[in-house]
Amino acid sequence: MKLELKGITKRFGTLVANDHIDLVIEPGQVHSLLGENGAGKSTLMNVLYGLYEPTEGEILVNGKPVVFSGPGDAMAAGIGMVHQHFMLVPVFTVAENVALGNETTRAGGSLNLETTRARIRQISEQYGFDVDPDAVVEDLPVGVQQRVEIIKALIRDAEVLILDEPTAVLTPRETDELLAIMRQLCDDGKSVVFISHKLREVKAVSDVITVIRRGKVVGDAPPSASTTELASMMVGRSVSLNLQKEPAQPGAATFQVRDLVVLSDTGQAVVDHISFEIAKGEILAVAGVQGNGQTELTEAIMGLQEHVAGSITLDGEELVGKRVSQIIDAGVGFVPEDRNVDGLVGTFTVAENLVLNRYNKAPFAKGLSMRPATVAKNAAEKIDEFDIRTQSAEAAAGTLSGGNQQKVVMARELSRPLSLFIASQPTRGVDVGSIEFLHKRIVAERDGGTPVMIVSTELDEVLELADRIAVLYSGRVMGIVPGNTSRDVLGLMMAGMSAKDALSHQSENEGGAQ
Amino acid sequence: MPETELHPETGSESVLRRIVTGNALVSVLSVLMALIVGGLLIALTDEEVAESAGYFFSRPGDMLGAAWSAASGAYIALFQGSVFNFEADTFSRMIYPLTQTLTVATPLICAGLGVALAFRAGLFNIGAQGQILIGATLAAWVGFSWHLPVGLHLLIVILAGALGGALWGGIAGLLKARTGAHEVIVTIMLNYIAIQLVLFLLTTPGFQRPGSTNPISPQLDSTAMFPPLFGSGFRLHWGFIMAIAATVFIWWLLNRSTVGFELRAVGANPAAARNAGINTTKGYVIVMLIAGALAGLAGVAQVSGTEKVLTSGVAASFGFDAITVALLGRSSPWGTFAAGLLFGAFRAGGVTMQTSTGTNIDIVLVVQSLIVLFIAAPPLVRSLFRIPPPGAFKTSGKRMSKKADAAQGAA
Amino acid sequence: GAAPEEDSASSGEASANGDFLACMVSDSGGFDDRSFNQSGYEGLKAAETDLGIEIKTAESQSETDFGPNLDSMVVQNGCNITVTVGFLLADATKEVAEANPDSHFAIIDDNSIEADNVKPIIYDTAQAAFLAGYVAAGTSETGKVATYGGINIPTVTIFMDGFADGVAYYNEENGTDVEVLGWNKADQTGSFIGNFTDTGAGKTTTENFINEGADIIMPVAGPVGTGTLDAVVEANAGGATNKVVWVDSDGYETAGTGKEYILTSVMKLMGEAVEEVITQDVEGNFDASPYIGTLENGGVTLAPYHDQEDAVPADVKSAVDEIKAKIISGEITVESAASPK
Amino acid sequence: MSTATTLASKGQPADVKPIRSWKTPVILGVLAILGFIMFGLGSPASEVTFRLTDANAAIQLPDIVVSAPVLGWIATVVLLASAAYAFVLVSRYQHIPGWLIAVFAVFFIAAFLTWAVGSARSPSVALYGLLAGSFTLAFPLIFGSLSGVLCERSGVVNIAIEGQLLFGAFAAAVAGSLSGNAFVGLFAAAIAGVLVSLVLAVFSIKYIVNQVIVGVVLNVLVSGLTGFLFSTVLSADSAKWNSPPRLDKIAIPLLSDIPILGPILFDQSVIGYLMYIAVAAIYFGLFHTKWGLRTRAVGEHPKAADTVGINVNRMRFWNVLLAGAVAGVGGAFFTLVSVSSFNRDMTSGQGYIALAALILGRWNPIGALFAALLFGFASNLQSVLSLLGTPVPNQFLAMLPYVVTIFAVAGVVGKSRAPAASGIPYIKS
Ligand SMILES: Nc1ncnc2c1ncn2[C@@H]1O[C@H](COP(=O)(O)OP(=O)(O)OP(=O)(O)O)[C@@H](O)[C@H]1O
Ligand SMILES: Nc1ncnc2c1ncn2[C@@H]1O[C@H](COP(=O)(O)OP(=O)(O)OP(=O)(O)O)[C@@H](O)[C@H]1O
Ligand SMILES: [Mg+2]
Ligand SMILES: [Mg+2]
Repeated sequence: MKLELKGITKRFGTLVANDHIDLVIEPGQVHSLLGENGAGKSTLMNVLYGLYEPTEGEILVNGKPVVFSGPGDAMAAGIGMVHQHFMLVPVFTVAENVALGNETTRAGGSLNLETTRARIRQISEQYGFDVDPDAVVEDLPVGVQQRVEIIKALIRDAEVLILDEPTAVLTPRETDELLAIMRQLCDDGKSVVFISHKLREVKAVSDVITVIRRGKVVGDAPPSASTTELASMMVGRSVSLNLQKEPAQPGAATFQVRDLVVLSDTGQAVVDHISFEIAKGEILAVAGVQGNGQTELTEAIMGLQEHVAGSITLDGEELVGKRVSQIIDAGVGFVPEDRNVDGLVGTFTVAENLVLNRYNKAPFAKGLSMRPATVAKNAAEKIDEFDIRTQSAEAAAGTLSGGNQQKVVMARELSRPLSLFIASQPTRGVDVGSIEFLHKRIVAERDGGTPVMIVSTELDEVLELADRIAVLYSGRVMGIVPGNTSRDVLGLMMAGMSAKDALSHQSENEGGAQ
Repeated sequence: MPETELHPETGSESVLRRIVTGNALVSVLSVLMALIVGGLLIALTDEEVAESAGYFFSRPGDMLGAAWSAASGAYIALFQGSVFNFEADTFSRMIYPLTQTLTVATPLICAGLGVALAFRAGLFNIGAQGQILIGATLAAWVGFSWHLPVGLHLLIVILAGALGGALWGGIAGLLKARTGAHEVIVTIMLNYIAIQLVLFLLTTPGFQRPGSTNPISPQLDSTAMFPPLFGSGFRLHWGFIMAIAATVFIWWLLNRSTVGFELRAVGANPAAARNAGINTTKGYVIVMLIAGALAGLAGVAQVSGTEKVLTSGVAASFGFDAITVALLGRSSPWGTFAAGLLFGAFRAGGVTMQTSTGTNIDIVLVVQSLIVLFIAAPPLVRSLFRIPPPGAFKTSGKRMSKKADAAQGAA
Repeated sequence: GAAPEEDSASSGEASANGDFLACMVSDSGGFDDRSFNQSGYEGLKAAETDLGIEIKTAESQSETDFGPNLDSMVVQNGCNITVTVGFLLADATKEVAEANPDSHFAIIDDNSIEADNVKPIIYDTAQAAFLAGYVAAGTSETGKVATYGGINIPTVTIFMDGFADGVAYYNEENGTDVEVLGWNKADQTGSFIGNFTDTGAGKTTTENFINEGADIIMPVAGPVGTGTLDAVVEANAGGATNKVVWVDSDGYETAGTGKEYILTSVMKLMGEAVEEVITQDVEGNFDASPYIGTLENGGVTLAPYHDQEDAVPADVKSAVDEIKAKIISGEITVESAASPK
Repeated sequence: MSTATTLASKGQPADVKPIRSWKTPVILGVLAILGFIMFGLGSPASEVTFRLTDANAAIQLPDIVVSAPVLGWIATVVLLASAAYAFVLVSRYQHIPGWLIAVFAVFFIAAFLTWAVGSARSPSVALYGLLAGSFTLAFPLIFGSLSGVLCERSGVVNIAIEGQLLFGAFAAAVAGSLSGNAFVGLFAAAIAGVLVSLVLAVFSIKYIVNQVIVGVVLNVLVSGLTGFLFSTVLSADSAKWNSPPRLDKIAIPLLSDIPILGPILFDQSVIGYLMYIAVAAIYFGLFHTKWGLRTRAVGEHPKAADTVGINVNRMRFWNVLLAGAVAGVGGAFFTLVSVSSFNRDMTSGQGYIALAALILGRWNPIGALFAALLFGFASNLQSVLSLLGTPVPNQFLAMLPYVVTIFAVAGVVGKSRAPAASGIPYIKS
């Protein structure tokens, strides 16, 4: 199926998210879209999928103009989409999710999930997915959830599959598997639209790359183009993709985690006898695929987990059993992984969010009374210092773009003397320019003598920031390795191999290749 | 943002547009629409209208005239009973209706604040009714069975009322925090339990008048009562000042205090609040304690101000009206205050409407709820009257900054 | 229809008393409560037609409306006499009466106000209920009779006390052991619905009584009593012979469905009293001495048996007449904690 | 976390504090001690008779006669033992099995009944009547909470159940009276419920007004409107407007002769049978049909439903209307089955209880059914106990249903999970 977009324009109020975009998706090809945050990629795909109505322009399927009044029409036309944020009903089973909107019924009108299950098994087999149709989606790891999304599209006979940043949550190995699946789909004559910020993957899998900047197509690039070329095409200026940082000067190991166990509400050990320490002036990066205990580990340190055993000491003081507020007062700065849910109160103003965990301390409060003037002054300073783009300090934080929301949280946590700094996914959804700035701030915090713990699922970020890397798998530490460990070794460890095995496995492979 | 260059409009134009597209007009039209619908109901069920409808085709004017006079008469009476009685002989009788409105508004405001506060902390407090009752009970008991000096007595009565309400609200908060019990269920159930408890107490001699077995408590000591605000000719009492004070306090609490910051954070995003070191479970208990205490103050206003005795009906339906009052006031303290005044006016005016025109009192409930519906749905009113939406002349950029302005204004 | 002549309609009922304004304020039950508010209201209506006076009424939605309603009546509308229904209005009536010494008031079911311009209208209902209890005990086939109330208040329990005493008297006289379900006079505890609105609860409560063997039930719960009639109609459809003792008015005249099962009614003739008090006032004979409805003055009485005439044994009928005479003569005293003092 | 290991599989260091919740043992303990005081120490020295069948039932069962002290002490021992066992289990980090709770509940209820009836002046009770009354009282609640289930499962909070019931009752009375046909009344009730729903749907879905506000206001509106019409129209000529014909009971042959349950379950009016159909149909519909799958999806994750081509707001709209019809029929129960005329505010807040039953029943039709039955049982128990003449003041007995509900939510149910998008309007960009 050949898909053409002609002169697609999409406006949100005065904002032009897509500006006369032309795009042709040929059958049997992987067509990648590149562009910085807010370039308009997702918007374009939502138009294509019938979720948004284009302000101008038309869509042609096999040369014939079509009008999509909703995703139903797009699906009927053979377009499937896997969204950046999964569109799965968490409490439904896989089969129910797949059947939804595409149900088969028996004579009496009752739902026939059996057909759906059979189809799921069949597709799983065909593409090597390992998906149990009766598993409840919220219990599944993200990687599997993503496959469910792909099954959802395939079961509807999608000829064009749109994948919006599908690799953000996958292990390197899962990513490889996904890329293989994409190729397999193309071999079956389907086409794939692939959106990713990870240039290496884009280069590896694409047939065509289209770069979008500020809503406009800036041009196509061959998969053979270099990463630097692609990056500067995206941003419109040359970017340094590497952070310049001095080697670490580690001091005393003031932060120590000993034999930490965290139980989930159902009694499972989600953090399983973890021990490590971080020295002053050192960055420890915790790598691993999402859902391997990182969240619980950071939350346990912050006193946010209920069932914790073992010991966490900071400057010799035990943190386990302390309240969150005491831990914050002890000088722990924390950037949670999901800023919208955990880091910000969306309806509060930027100024309020900038004092969210210090609202009751001097100089922002006096007794029970808050001091709006100092809160405002603090906001003005931080907005300036961190270059937070907002209408005003009194704008609701929820109206800021993702990157700017992240800067609010970072600004809040980095603007007081810290004895430990923990940041989960510090630059998730942040554009290249801001990443540079935030990374510099993190390194500056380290150089100021604070132990820093970075939790990230992005290997690029881990490799860029880390002095040492701890890899988490299934709640356990697979090993703590130096900051310059190779991507492949880390990938193996993230898939559950111990550091030793991974290293030897790796050298074997290299030996074999030579 | 360079707004000025996007809007090179002259001052008068912008004022006009603001009025045409603004919320004030929509609110006025909402009230108008509700009044029209209510007026139709009044006219339809009026005896004279029905009589003249019988010969509508021979003399249609009669029926239309009758319908008009039934509806307009009722509404004029409503106004006379709630704001200003221009037919009265003396000035004090002229403004008497307004003082009645304020009197009725007092418990509505206090209880409304309780519901609003809970709302801001993410809790749906349907229990104001029970909290008022328990607050009133405790306040009344202290008021008639303790005998204390002037000043101190009233103070203790107020505290007792607040305590009673806080206790009742606190149970719901505690159960929510400790066991996760849904506060909607618990507060509904506590309402029923409260009324049974009061009914029981009123059958015990300790709560009855000497020599009587009627379920009415003795009058509160005069030392336990709110003094009248404008002399004994008016029912308005210092409880209204208490309601104003409560509004100011809640405004301060929500917008200027650290506790309010915590409660709002818990309500808006409990997860982020927890991450910021705020104890959300403690938050639930605290907010329900304060919310209950506010409803308890409504009970105090009833027993120490307006009714002066405890009966099982002392809370009227204030606890349920308080929900609407709070929601109509968008859960902001002054919004609740204003909505309380509006509802007070309806209740006060309804009395006059009924007695002087014979209009059935239930129509007030109908008009009142229609107004709320219309006010709550500006797009409906806009589309009915073909008013352009507020953003029609503006860009979204401007809209965002307006929102920001509003936020600033509210803060 | 044809249009009436322009001016004849309004001048028709003008009469000598056209400038006398009689008013009434209900308690929170409203005037259509098929109970005491309604009885009082009917008296007022009767006064309107019989005396040609003007009337005005105010329904209270809740107890907080009492004061404003009264104030509006007396001060704004200048009522000559205002009748308030129910003891709950006592405080409000007293306050307004003191502030307006030239206006007249009457209050039903309360005797606590001592003022020259307030006439209490109260009833020794227990006397009539005593007779009803006797009839019920004498008519019951199962040896169990029952009563329940709306809310536990004296104006309700006085019926139940009288009823229980009547049954006890029957047992004493005839050496029987008829039981009263739903009310224990000594403890003053028993069955109550908890409100005067939940007719459904009245029905299930009645079914429970029937299940426990009672065949004559006296609901003292205003409109909730219709639930009892409905339960009895249903039970009797299966061949049973349950009966109801109605209260306040003659249920046979007012109740509708199931009236054939009304054994008798404990009547509390409020309408008559209201009309009488208004008449006295119109005639300039208002006095503040309490009106106490008794068997003697006919203020309370037992309604005819109507369709149940044959169900009541003749000796019971004659005994009732004797007892009535004895109560009037004072030979038998019927006592209740709620009796007028 | 499919790969996470469970605690049991590995040795824990001494300082690990695994999860154990003392809530259940504590509650059982408190109840057991209460039982010890009431049923044991406070046992009445009487024989208690439970009558199982009506005198003219087709099949007669003998009465059950138990000695209050004997049963009281047996139950006390069982209760204390179960509570102790629960403590032991929890202290050993073991799960409290369902049967233990069930045994506890059965003994507690049996002992409570025996104690309560035994303490009464006449220690004999018609068990069949107690159950039948519970059932009757639960009827409107069941319809009400089914309405709530339909709305909330599709993402709309329905506070207006009370208004739907009341308007249904009103419409059934008026339409039934005017037409002289009870089925016309029943139909009108459904329409009336739909009308209330229509306002709820239009305002909350189309105009995005806070759903709770609309619900609360609708209740006031319906109360005012029906009260107004009751005073001005219905009371004026109740023979014409307010004397609806009844829906007669239809006994199913044989089934209705089953002792105890037969007359309760199989001698019902049309509305009674409609209730069975409604519970079954809504349960089946929600969990086994295309419509149900979509309804639940729309209530859990509307955006996901939207992306597979389901029109979220249309789905919600029709569900809310359907819910109105269900509640309207429940309202008709008041005036066509229960009693024979409409009365001002005759639903007496049952819509709110239905709301509680819905939550207690965890947004499941069957759960709601049992929650409503529990409530009906508690209500009727208090009615029966007060007529038998227990020493407990009537007002405290009247609290019973509400206290039981609070215990149920706080103790047993705890954190129940509402449909995730319930109460959140869906705004399409
Ligand atoms: N619903 C909306 N309303 C208003 N503006 C929107 C909306 N959705 C997106 N935008 C704006 O449109 C622009 C394009 O957003 P889009 O989500 O398409 O970016 P993107 O290229 O997918 O970015 P990312 O790489 O971060 O996913 C952004 O500036 C965003 O602010
Ligand atoms: N419905 C909306 N109305 C107005 N503005 C919107 C709307 N939805 C999104 N936006 C705007 O779109 C911008 C970007 O939103 P978006 O969530 O796509 O950010 P992002 O940078 O892509 O973040 P992330 O990649 O982390 O999701 C923000 O400025 C936000 O205010
Ligand atoms: Mg984005
Ligand atoms: Mg995107």
